[in-house]
Amino acid sequence: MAEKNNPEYDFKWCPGCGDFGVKKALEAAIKKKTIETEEPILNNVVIAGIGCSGNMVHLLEGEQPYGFHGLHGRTLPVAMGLKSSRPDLNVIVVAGDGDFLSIGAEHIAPQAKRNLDVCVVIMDNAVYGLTKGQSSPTSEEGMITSSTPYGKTEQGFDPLAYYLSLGISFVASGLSSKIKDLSELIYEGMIHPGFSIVHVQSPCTEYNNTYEILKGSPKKGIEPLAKPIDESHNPNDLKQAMEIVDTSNIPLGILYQSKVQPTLTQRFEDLTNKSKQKDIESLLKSYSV
Amino acid sequence: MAEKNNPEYDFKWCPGCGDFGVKKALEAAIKKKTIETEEPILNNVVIAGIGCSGNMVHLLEGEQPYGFHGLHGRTLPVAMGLKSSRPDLNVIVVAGDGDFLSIGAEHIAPQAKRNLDVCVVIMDNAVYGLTKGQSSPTSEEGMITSSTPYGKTEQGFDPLAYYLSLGISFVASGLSSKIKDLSELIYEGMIHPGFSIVHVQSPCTEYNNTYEILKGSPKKGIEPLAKPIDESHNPNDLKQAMEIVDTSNIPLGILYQSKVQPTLTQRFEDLTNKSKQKDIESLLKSYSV
Amino acid sequence: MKNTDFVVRFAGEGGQGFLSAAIGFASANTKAGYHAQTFATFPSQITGGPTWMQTRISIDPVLSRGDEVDVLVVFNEYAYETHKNEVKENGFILYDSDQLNIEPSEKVLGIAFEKLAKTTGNARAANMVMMGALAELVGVNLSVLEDFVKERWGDTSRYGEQIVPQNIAALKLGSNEVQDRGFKLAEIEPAKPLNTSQIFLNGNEAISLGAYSAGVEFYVGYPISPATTILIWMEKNLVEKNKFVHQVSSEIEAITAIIGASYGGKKSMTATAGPGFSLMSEGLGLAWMAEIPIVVVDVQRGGPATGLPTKTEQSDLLSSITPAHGDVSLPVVAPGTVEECFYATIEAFNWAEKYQGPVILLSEHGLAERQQNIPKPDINSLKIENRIINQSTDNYYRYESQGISPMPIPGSPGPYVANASEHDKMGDTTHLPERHIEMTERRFKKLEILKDSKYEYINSKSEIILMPWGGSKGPGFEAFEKLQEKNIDIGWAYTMFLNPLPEKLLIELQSKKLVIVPELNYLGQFSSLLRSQGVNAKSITQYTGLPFKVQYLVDQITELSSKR
Amino acid sequence: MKNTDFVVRFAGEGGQGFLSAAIGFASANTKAGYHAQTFATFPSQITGGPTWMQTRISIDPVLSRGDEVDVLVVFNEYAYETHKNEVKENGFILYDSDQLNIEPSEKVLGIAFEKLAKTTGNARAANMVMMGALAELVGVNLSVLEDFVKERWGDTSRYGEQIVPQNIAALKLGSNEVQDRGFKLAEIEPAKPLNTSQIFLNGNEAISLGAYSAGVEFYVGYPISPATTILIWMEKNLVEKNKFVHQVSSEIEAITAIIGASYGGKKSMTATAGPGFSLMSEGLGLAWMAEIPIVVVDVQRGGPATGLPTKTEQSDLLSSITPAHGDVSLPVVAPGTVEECFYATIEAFNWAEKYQGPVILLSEHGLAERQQNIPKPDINSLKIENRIINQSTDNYYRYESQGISPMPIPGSPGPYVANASEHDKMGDTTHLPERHIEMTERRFKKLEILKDSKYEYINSKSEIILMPWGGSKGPGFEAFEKLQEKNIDIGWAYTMFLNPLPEKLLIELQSKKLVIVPELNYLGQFSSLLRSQGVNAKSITQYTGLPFKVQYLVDQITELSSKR
Ligand SMILES: Cc1ncc(C[n+]2csc(CCOP(=O)(O)OP(=O)(O)O)c2C)c(N)n1
Ligand SMILES: Cc1ncc(C[n+]2csc(CCOP(=O)(O)OP(=O)(O)O)c2C)c(N)n1
Ligand code: SF4
Ligand code: SF4
Ligand SMILES: [Mg+2]
Ligand SMILES: [Mg+2]
Repeated sequence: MAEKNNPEYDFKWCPGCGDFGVKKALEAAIKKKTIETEEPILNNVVIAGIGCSGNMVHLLEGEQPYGFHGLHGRTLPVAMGLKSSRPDLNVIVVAGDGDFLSIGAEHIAPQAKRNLDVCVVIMDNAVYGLTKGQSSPTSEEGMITSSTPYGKTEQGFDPLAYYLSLGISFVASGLSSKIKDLSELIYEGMIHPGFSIVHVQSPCTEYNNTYEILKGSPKKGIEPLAKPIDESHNPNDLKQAMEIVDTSNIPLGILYQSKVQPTLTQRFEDLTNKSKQKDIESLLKSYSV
Repeated sequence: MAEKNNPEYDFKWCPGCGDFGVKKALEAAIKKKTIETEEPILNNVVIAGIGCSGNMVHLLEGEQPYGFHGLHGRTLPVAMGLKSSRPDLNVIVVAGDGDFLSIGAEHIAPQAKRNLDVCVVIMDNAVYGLTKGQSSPTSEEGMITSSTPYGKTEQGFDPLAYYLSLGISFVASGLSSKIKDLSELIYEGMIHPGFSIVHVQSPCTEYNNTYEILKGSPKKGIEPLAKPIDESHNPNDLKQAMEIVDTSNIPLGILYQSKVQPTLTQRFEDLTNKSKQKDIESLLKSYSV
Repeated sequence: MKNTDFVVRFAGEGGQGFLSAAIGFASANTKAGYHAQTFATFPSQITGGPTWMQTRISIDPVLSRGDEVDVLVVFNEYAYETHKNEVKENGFILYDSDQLNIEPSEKVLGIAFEKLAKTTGNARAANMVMMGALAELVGVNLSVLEDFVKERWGDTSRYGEQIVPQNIAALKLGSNEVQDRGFKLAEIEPAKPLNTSQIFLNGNEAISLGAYSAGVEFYVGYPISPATTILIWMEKNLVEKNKFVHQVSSEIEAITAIIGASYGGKKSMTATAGPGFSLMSEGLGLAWMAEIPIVVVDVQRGGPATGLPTKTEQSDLLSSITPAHGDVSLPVVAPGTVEECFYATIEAFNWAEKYQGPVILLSEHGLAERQQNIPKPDINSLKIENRIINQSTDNYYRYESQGISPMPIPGSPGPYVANASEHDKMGDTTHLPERHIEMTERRFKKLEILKDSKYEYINSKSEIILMPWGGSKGPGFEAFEKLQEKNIDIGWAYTMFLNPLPEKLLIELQSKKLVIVPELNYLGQFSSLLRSQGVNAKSITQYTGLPFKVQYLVDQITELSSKR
Repeated sequence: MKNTDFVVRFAGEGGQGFLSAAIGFASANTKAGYHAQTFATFPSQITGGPTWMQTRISIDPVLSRGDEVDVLVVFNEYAYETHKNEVKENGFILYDSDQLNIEPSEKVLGIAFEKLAKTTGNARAANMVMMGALAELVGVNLSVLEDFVKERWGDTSRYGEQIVPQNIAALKLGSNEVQDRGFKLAEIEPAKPLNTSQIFLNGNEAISLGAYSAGVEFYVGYPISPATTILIWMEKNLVEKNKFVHQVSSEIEAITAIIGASYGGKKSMTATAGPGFSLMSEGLGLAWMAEIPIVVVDVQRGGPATGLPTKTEQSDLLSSITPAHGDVSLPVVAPGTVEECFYATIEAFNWAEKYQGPVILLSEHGLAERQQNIPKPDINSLKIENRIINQSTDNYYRYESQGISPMPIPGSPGPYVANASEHDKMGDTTHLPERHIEMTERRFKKLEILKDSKYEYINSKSEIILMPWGGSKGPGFEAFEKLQEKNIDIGWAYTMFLNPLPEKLLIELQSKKLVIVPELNYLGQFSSLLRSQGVNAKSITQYTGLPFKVQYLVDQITELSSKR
């Protein structure tokens, strides 16, 4: 199966959906990586969440990587099992804000503390797309959705600040319509040795169309909410990264990157050096009567 | 059942366990609250996690509050259901570091964003006591436990920094051996209108005895790791609180308190003002053919 | 000869707006005293994609979606190709000649809906042209639709003066077009007088209204198809003093939160579908163990795991009875019709409060997405059970008696620990063997009081009994009627109460030669359950994601019963 | 007359150190060629609390813990009061007169263990005094214990010169004390020669070794009694190149992580107990749906929900077969002895890799905490199944065939999507009815290849068959032997393979008048499963948190079989 051609697959994104841009960026990043590393595309695995965004794994065009489309909220544990046992693979997670930050939220901190070497691409539309428009953790307080007809009664969740507070070793923020920039961020995340998250604003044209707010409209005098991070920013400086997140609305670019923390794979290799090589006969022998 | 007298209950904490101190502090705090508010003890509900710590709910002496001892990691959702539907009750959660920060970690952020008005008391011994000594999220990297015989391969998790980053509206830190201070912190947490966490260092004498490190030993020239927060600290200042957590080892006292955020109960009351009072006849009528 | 019953199928692309027309057509007919049921299958994508909906209209209550199509209305090429073969021999195909072109024939009729509508001055009346044409085709009096239009858009302050006359004109244009070209199925018989007023709704709305009637006070849930609309209903309507509703962060939070609320004395419910239901396993065990009344709605969808979110199936039965480790046997109520969705929800609450534990309401995608007219429930005649609350102040022990014991409520006398571990009379943990025996028996004995539930039992003398469950009731009963017409000796048994089964019915079934169970799953889950209880049962299974067709059942039952 | 079998029970307070003595005593006897089994029940608290352990020694393989106690050794008042009535009529009570005082009698003997030990210069040899006394009481040659001491502490560079002579002196002191006072049960017959070397271990160690032998490459888990020791074993021993082990944050992470690893080509396993198992429901459905081989060990404990963490039960059977929503029927292997724990684990891996899906290994607290000698497995004779991996490079489709198809592994040819939603041959989501039919049947057809498993079948002509499962095998077989001695006409059937059952055995059972199933649960879970498959089965249930006693089974079986 080189190229994909599947008449039975029956999901399509709505016209204008931000996920189209993310798809192009991801395809380009994977392609770049396979070219630079001269590794086959078969070394790539895309692990998808459940949501409109997760359908990415079926929609990728061109030569196909491996894919995993499992349960709502469980991309990270699957990635953890796969990458820790197969460090040779390039493991990419794609998921939505609901999948990653609501039902799947428990899985983020553990990977941060282990520095699992996978690259996560979040398509944040601040809404549950696939279930037709309920509020998500990143929806703002007061937002009207089908599940919050009188306005959302929770504070909005700030994912970038959260990632930084967990010490995740690569944190970037992107916008789905800036495909080239985004592709670069994803590529950087993939080659970063450790846990990397590229959090993408990917508007849902059907239930929460934020294009205008994000990109701004000179015509209507609307300032863009999403703006590139100042070039002077030093991504190795966590404090500075936190300040940017605090003060700017939606900063675009690499917020933070640390290469000092060992990856989970490296940590486990250290253990194997400390333990003796085992074999079944000697193990059995230790139970001899 | 005024006083408790139960010959069939068969759990005891080990001699010297930190949880004894937390128990005394909690008993005193509940007592103080019932006296100050002139409410009966029956208005108090203690919701316990699974762990040595969770046995608190059976070990409380004197006049008994209501109790709930459910599943490992699920104290907060139970508390959420109870408090949101019964705002008149005083709801207290008691749990261990494993229960609260590992399997139950997903439930913290949602309550923070809703500002659920319950008081959480965490007994942190940086180990799984009840299952006999495995590593927990707060165990330090490299720590040797039964499940990490060659040393823990994850970074230790900093709970105080985590709580602050989520904007939890009351965050305090205590030590199980300082019963009076601790009791005061718990009392303050209980009367705080919103989500409050009192995170207690409560050493496990059996699997991770940290008394000496925490309290220090002048004889051996060991500086105490746990020290009271400077009196000059302004608990309404989140930035300052974060700095304390960053720089001091284990600060004792109230780190942060904010009373501006409305509680979940207040938020829901706002909704009821926005919506029309319903009745079954008018609801049925809207489906008439 | 006049018609008594017909089926119209509408097929096109999602977003073309014909779905509301299909529902409107059904609704209009119910206003005229006919019975209607819609059936839809949606693609998983959000906008667009091949969609179709079918409306069955009858002078009698409608039991199933209808096996064959009398009139097919198509809005694009793909729809025509996909559905054309399902039209009856003497049926018609009506197509939107604005959108596609089909070789005309005496069976096939094209009308330019929008073009004609424009002549009324309102292009958006295209649906009305279509409905007018349809009315003429199937022999429904145009006044039925005219009345509908007048009621729907009659509020001139809101809709203006134009809409009603424009729409009525459009209806006539469509109707005339058909008349001119001489197409006609048959006149439909006049509607029979109804002695109760009707409401028109889907299964999830009926469940929501049932919960409201039962007095639900606390609802939290997490979105999941096809249960999401219950959450949305509650978010809109449960916002009242002393009630609470919230979208929570996961199904695990949902199940444990409703347990917390019920422990606090509130009637509590959540609704979910398969994947969410599986996540609730541990919580369901907690409610069973600590004896906390809750209602959990599982609106079944297709397949294991993420499965088939937009298809129907009845494959969660076994896992809903023993969803968790340990000795548990959860009460399960499964409605078979939209009307039963309402009553089953009330029964589920009654059961939960009576036996003090979790009850599963097992609905289906096929019920949730079906619109149907049902008699408006008489609220005053409902029997609502409320929790027995402890009033005693001295030395009351929650778990002392062997049997139902009053529940203490926080704030009132009788403090105890609700405990997921094995416990003694006051709820404290204990490991004594005698206590585990006593408490296990206590938990199971409580199920006894649920065994006197209602059931249907027809032709009870027959040695072969047909016994579908859940949404297969409708096609099952239609098949049963057909078999009776053919004088095949077969009985009918049915109950919404699947666990525990009504005791008398179970004893009856145990004496039968064969109990035939049509069910939408692979394993034959209900028949296996019956066999484990000493009944010689055999399933007719189907696992297509779609409901049974009546003729298929008739054939299968005939074969099975003749083998014996 | 000589003895062939005796039971010693040790009872006192946790932390008193007699548990290691009890295990040492068992272990010493196995070194001398006897068979031994220990049985323990622990309090839930961490240190202290009433604890007891029982050791049964026999010249033949030990099948159960032993109904009655020959010698009771007590270390405190409470232990004496609690256990004294379980001592056989002609048995003895040995007590530590350093700790308590009992009215002396011809049945009761007090020895000051520590005081005597001190005279050897080593107060910590108190346990040796006790063991010496015990040896004399039960008629075990003292040399058995002396050899044990020499081996255990013989390494003088590590333990010094003194320990061995001190301990041997202590043994003699104890032995002499008993001899002097004229207490004696009976001499035990000499051990029978064994033709395989033995190992001495508990069920969880056997499972761990089994997994290692089967080639486990990936293990993650979350601590939970009584499965934790498997995690601890793996953390110690699976730390090797190309393997991976980690304690993860929850059972939900564990189940999905092993699925990820297995998708990557690694043999993967996790172990848990009831509450953790319930949390794995959704993940198990995923492995079934996407056809990913994994082994999940459920070491059953007592009760639903948090239940009885330190007691045994067999009550997770039903929920382990259908743990999740939708049509699933998970293969279940349940070992009945410590030896079978080893082989069942290998079979579970073999099944998982062969049929490409999740397999549940259903063990029990009673097996996990039991120490026992078993023949050392012959590693070379094991049959290990490995996954069939796709090698084909062109247009290979993972889910095309109806049957077992080679699995592509990431990095190698044949990319596909492992999909929890219903899918087509390449793993992409689809909602087509024909695909749901095809894939559902594919998933179930794979179970066919698991139906030729091994089983035991004795006295197969009898109309009544005794068929326990899991850890009830031991007491069950002992009861069976007793019934045979009494010439009661009864057959024996047993298999570790509970789902699917060996086909031939099932056909046999279906033809029997009655199949009697002793099982440790309330519902009678296995008999209900058998009935659902057309077998007339009836359970003997027990739900005390403790294993069966043999005599209880003999009585119950006699009654049940005579009723017929
Ligand atoms: C356990 C479980 N609960 C709920 C669902 C239903 N569900 C499917 S997608 C989704 C949310 C999708 O939102 P998001 O992750 O933001 O993705 P988007 O569709 O917006 O891209 C939900 C709740 C499910 N599949 N599984
Ligand atoms: C779902 C589930 N998984 C695992 C367990 C086993 N378990 C009981 S207590 C515990 C950890 C206790 O650690 P902690 O919360 O730190 O409490 P402590 O005993 O240290 O006070 C675990 C893993 C359980 N009861 N339920
Ligand atoms: S619903 Fe929103 S997120 Fe989903 S495909 Fe449509 S636009 Fe994209
Ligand atoms: S094991 Fe540790 S935490 Fe548990 S009771 Fe003992 S000292 Fe306390
Ligand atoms: Mg989203
Ligand atoms: Mg702890």
